[in-house]
Amino acid sequence: MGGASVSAPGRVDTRVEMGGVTLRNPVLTASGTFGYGAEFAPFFDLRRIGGLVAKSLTLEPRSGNPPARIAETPSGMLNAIGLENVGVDAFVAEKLPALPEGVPVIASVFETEVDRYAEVCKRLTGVPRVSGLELNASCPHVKSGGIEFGQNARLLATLVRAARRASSLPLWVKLSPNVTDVAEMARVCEGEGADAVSLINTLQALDVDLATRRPVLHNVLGGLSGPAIRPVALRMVWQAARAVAIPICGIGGIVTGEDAVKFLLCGARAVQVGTANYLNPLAALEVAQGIERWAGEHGFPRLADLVGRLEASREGSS
Amino acid sequence: MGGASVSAPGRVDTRVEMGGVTLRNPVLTASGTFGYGAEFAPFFDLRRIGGLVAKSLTLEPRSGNPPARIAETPSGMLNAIGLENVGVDAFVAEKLPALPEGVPVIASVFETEVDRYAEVCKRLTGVPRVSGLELNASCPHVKSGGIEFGQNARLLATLVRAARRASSLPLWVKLSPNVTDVAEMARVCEGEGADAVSLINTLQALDVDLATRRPVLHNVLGGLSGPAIRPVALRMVWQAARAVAIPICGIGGIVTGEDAVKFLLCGARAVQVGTANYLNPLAALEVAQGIERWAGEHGFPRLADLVGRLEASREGSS
Amino acid sequence: MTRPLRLDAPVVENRDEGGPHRRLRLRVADWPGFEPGQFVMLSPGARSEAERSDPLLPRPMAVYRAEPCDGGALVEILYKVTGRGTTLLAEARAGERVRMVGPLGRPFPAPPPERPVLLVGGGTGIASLFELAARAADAAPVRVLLGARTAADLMGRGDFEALDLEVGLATEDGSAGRRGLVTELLEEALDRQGAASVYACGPTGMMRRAAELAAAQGGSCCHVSLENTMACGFGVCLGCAVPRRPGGFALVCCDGPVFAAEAVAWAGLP
Amino acid sequence: MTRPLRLDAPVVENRDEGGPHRRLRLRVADWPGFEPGQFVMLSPGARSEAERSDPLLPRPMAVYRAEPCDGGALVEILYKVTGRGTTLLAEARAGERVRMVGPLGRPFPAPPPERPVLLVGGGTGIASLFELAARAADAAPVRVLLGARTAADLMGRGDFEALDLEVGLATEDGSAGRRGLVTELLEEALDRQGAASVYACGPTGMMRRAAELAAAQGGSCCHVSLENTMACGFGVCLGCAVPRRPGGFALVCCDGPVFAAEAVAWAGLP
Ligand SMILES: Cc1cc2nc3c(=O)[nH]c(=O)nc-3n(C[C@H](O)[C@H](O)[C@H](O)COP(=O)(O)OP(=O)(O)OC[C@H]3O[C@@H](n4cnc5c(N)ncnc54)[C@H](O)[C@@H]3O)c2cc1C
Ligand SMILES: Cc1cc2nc3c(=O)[nH]c(=O)nc-3n(C[C@H](O)[C@H](O)[C@H](O)COP(=O)(O)OP(=O)(O)OC[C@H]3O[C@@H](n4cnc5c(N)ncnc54)[C@H](O)[C@@H]3O)c2cc1C
Ligand SMILES: Cc1cc2nc3c(=O)[nH]c(=O)nc-3n(C[C@H](O)[C@H](O)[C@H](O)COP(=O)(O)O)c2cc1C
Ligand SMILES: Cc1cc2nc3c(=O)[nH]c(=O)nc-3n(C[C@H](O)[C@H](O)[C@H](O)COP(=O)(O)O)c2cc1C
Ligand code: FES
Ligand code: FES
Repeated sequence: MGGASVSAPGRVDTRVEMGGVTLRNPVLTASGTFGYGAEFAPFFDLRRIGGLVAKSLTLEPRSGNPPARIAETPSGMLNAIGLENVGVDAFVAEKLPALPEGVPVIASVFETEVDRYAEVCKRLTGVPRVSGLELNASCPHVKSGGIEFGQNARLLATLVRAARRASSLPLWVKLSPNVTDVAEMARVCEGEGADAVSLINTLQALDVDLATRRPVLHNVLGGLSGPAIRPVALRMVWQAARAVAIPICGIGGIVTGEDAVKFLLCGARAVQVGTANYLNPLAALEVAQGIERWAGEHGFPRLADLVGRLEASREGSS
Repeated sequence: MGGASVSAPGRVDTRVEMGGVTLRNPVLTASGTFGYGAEFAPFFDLRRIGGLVAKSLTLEPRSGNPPARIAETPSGMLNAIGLENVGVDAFVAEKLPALPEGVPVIASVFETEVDRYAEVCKRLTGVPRVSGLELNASCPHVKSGGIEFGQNARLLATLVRAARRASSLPLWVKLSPNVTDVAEMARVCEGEGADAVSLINTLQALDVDLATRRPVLHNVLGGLSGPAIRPVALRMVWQAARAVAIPICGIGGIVTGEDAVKFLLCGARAVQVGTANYLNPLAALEVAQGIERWAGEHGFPRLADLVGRLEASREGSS
Repeated sequence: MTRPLRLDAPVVENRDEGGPHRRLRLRVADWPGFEPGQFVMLSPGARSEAERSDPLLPRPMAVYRAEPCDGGALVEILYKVTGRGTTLLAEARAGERVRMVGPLGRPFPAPPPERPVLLVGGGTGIASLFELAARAADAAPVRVLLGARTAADLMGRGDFEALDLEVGLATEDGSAGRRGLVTELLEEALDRQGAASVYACGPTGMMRRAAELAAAQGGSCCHVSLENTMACGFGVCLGCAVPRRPGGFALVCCDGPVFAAEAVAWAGLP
Repeated sequence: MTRPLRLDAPVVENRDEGGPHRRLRLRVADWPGFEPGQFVMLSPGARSEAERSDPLLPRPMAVYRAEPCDGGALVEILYKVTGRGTTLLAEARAGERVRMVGPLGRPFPAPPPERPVLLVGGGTGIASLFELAARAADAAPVRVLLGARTAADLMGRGDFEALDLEVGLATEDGSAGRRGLVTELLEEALDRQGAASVYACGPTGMMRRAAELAAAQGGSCCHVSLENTMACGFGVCLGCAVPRRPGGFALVCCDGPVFAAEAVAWAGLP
């Protein structure tokens, strides 16, 4: 039970150093689930979470897929947005200035070719408000780009190498869960100089609308997210954490502080809240508060002491 | 809406020919979720479903993992049973005779080495009550065996070839979802002479018990099943169906007849009901009745006409 | 724009309105007020002590009206039980709490006083028009045209009839008002009155026809309120996009739900 | 063995018994009867018109008692609200339906007449003993020993006291009966009475100690009722396995939940 010495949440040291970025607390918001940030300003002070990862950016603006783009599934949702975004230049010119000072912003990058990826990384480098980059090498619903990079070790290596050369910013790589061996992909990223890996992106999935006998999504295939995928995400984070030394950002189905603590125990140094932001615009803040409360109540004055502390010896684990 | 000409369910032709096995209707029960069949006799007449796939068998009896073996997750469950089974000989001598005549029985086979797999297949061949074999090449929670076979194309080919040589029975191969490219694995099976592929087995996953800070399962890793994984299963069935000509048995999160119809539309000729049997011992029967009702109400006098009929052209799919 | 809230609002009543229709009243402390056409996101079913993640997504529902009530307001939703979420919502009992986020979305623009106002509602779309009707009534001559398959489907009919304005009805089976489509009533009204401010909410075909009729009647303007599946309701998931004219996409939740009819690419709607 | 049913049983009442305890009564047509120690699987919460898949698994609950009632029976469950499933179960209202599968499991063997009977219950385990107490009372001299942390945790105490048999109580805080552990009462009873048929259900430590005491008292026999997470309850998922003595595993749901104490590998229990 871990001596439940109830100490005031305020007494917990929540700071984490995450692949070259220092965060007030380990809770970020996941790319594509938090808009460009300003949309949440009516609900809470963004400076109270660790940081935000913005919607993935491409070189030019992209307009995304026709409807239907989303659908509900058991304890989850499917999406095929098609990576609609304002493009890297508009992000820098219009979106970043709209954010309050003091919120670390990680810019997520997506493109269809290595050199275009590199170009987006270049344009984001040196921009005052950008604290780091997250390469989205794992978009499961766009034919070109993402899926090949994230699912093929050689391609992934090429991509990370190019991005590493293109930018001096802290470089995170977001991994696809649609692979046989996620640990191998994490090793590839570490080998090419990535500062951290984020996982997981959505699981490639499909659902059918029986009324029309068509896929529910116009794009046919989509990405599954939400609580349904949490156990798969925890498994992959645990496997990646045992494979690499660089820090890991855990993502997948996090709704509460307790969910997030599970990711820390499996080896994630920070987490990202995704789908939960839609159901509850205060989700990220409540997750951050929930982690702090849990740590305080269970006698962990420093969150860093929770990272990777899963007791995974077979003996007596039952 | 598919002209909802409400015809009496009785008028639907539900028979399917599934890789050398003829089934009264396309609903089987998934291996490991229906015991050896007799356990369900108090609830319904087993002859009313298409057939059953028995718990995976090994050469010798196996006793499985210590507790905890199962846990609940959002819209799903985790399991690491450890493939406890009575062994192939006891199955033939004790379990088969307990089953009513007229229920097609598919024997599921699992082992840790190719020649042992082959030996189990041999012993089942010629046994009167065994209608076919399903190779479980995809058990995500046993260190030796399953996971390597199902996740490596070369190993899988070796396994299927050996089983094909060892037995003249209809040979189904059950695929692992924990792969980058399930279509490739299906092609491998077809190439080695498999009569059908079944998919999906459970997604490898992990959950944490915060009270103990240990994995919820003694085995640490387990397999995720239930409604949560249905969209992933539908996606993989759709991909496999486009890759091979042999029939496909769709598995994953099926609870209702409507769920099953989605699998048929995605290209499955038959389906298997798994986790739902636990929550509702009448689930398989109700799924069979539900498919028939749906087909009758939507003007499909032959279920065969539903198979693979997903309208997946992008145009107007929204 | 009004600043949205997120709260678990106590159910004051959740009344059966006949057939599949229900009237939900939630007590909302410090309700910021709302504009006609705005909506809230309601999570399906009452919130239990125990978290449940299925069904996962909240459901968009127009704010039907809101009465001030000690400090806050009683926010009223008129809804139809169609699927899982609304079935669960209908099971919520007085005293239980329902999670609400809102008010959200771009409202109907206030009708200019110089032109008569024509409101055209069909199906659940009727609910989006009530507050607009109630407010416009003071400003300009308002005529409300409601259509449905049959009389029982005319959601909120009594409330509109209680307002001091003209109400025209059309049902496909003739069980109330004119036998036929509500757009036929619109056509006649436009012929009679000439240029008008037309506001339509209902089935896509109905709104599209209303837009055509308004366009044909020189000097008229037409606004429609669109529907689409939503995950967030405030512009961050990009899931509710619909094609817009001349090109690109618009988000129903924050560029809409109300759009000028000219901006809608009707053929591409879900 | 009684043939199990699967049905959606109407809730007749779901009463607050104080603290976290609830008493659920379900109307079950053609109830086949049950034996002491058998259980049912109850799906969490009331069944809605709309399917929900979270939480997914049914929960095992002992049949507390069953009164015949026009044709069928009123099946009573005494339960404690501990987590998600039981929280949702506690929200089920009269008239709603709860999915039930059962009766399931191997019952307690009937006590041989020659020996006195000692029932030892703790925590929610008390619920598994009531029917046994009620039936054994006719056959042999029965003494019921109930233990808990504090008086309020003594589930069903009044029902046992209403039976015509001796009831001994122990609470850790002394708020009811002896201050201390119920196994201390057992130890004294065995010293006083000599060989007895001991039946224990409760926390593992308590059952283990009861088994030791019975073993030490020559001529006694001891049966315990174990708990484990279950998915099916009828022997097909193999999820409820516990190590057995001398080796291998036993399924709590169908080899048990009642086991002869000698067959239990105490150290390996979850
Ligand atoms: C801006 C707006 C305002 C609305 N106002 C009202 C109202 O006042 N009264 C009323 O009865 N209905 C209203 N609707 C429609 C209402 O949102 C749907 O009827 C409801 O979401 C159906 O949910 P369900 O789970 O019962 O149906 P299901 O079909 O089970 O829902 C499955 C999924 O599809 C979505 N969905 C299904 N139909 C619609 C739809 N027409 N619009 C948007 N999403 C849909 C659901 O939200 C859910 O995510 C409004 C919709 C929008 C977009
Ligand atoms: C044969 C048997 C008879 C029982 N009889 C009663 C009874 O009469 N009254 C009563 O109050 N309780 C009884 N229990 C315990 C009861 O099953 C658990 O308290 C209940 O499952 C907890 O569910 P939850 O969702 O509230 O808790 P959670 O902790 O949220 O449940 C999570 C998961 O763990 C399982 N679980 C948690 N605790 C237990 C437990 N002690 N035993 C088995 N599974 C557990 C749940 O079923 C669920 O699958 C019995 C258990 C067994 C095995
Ligand atoms: C609607 C939607 C859009 C998303 N867009 C992006 C994106 O642009 N870039 C990206 O890296 N991940 C994107 N994701 C994936 C999330 O960032 C996250 O990895 C995934 O949803 C799993 O986390 P969750 O279960 O908490 O949502 C998106 C997810 C959703 C649901
Ligand atoms: C408890 C449990 C035990 C299982 N045992 C086996 C097994 O022995 N062999 C096998 O091929 N699959 C086994 N499976 C996997 C199921 O057959 C099925 O492929 C999987 O559960 C997905 O289907 P579902 O979501 O309907 O359960 C098991 C699943 C569960 C939940
Ligand atoms: S519903 Fe999320 S952007 Fe509109
Ligand atoms: S609970 Fe499934 S075998 Fe015991």
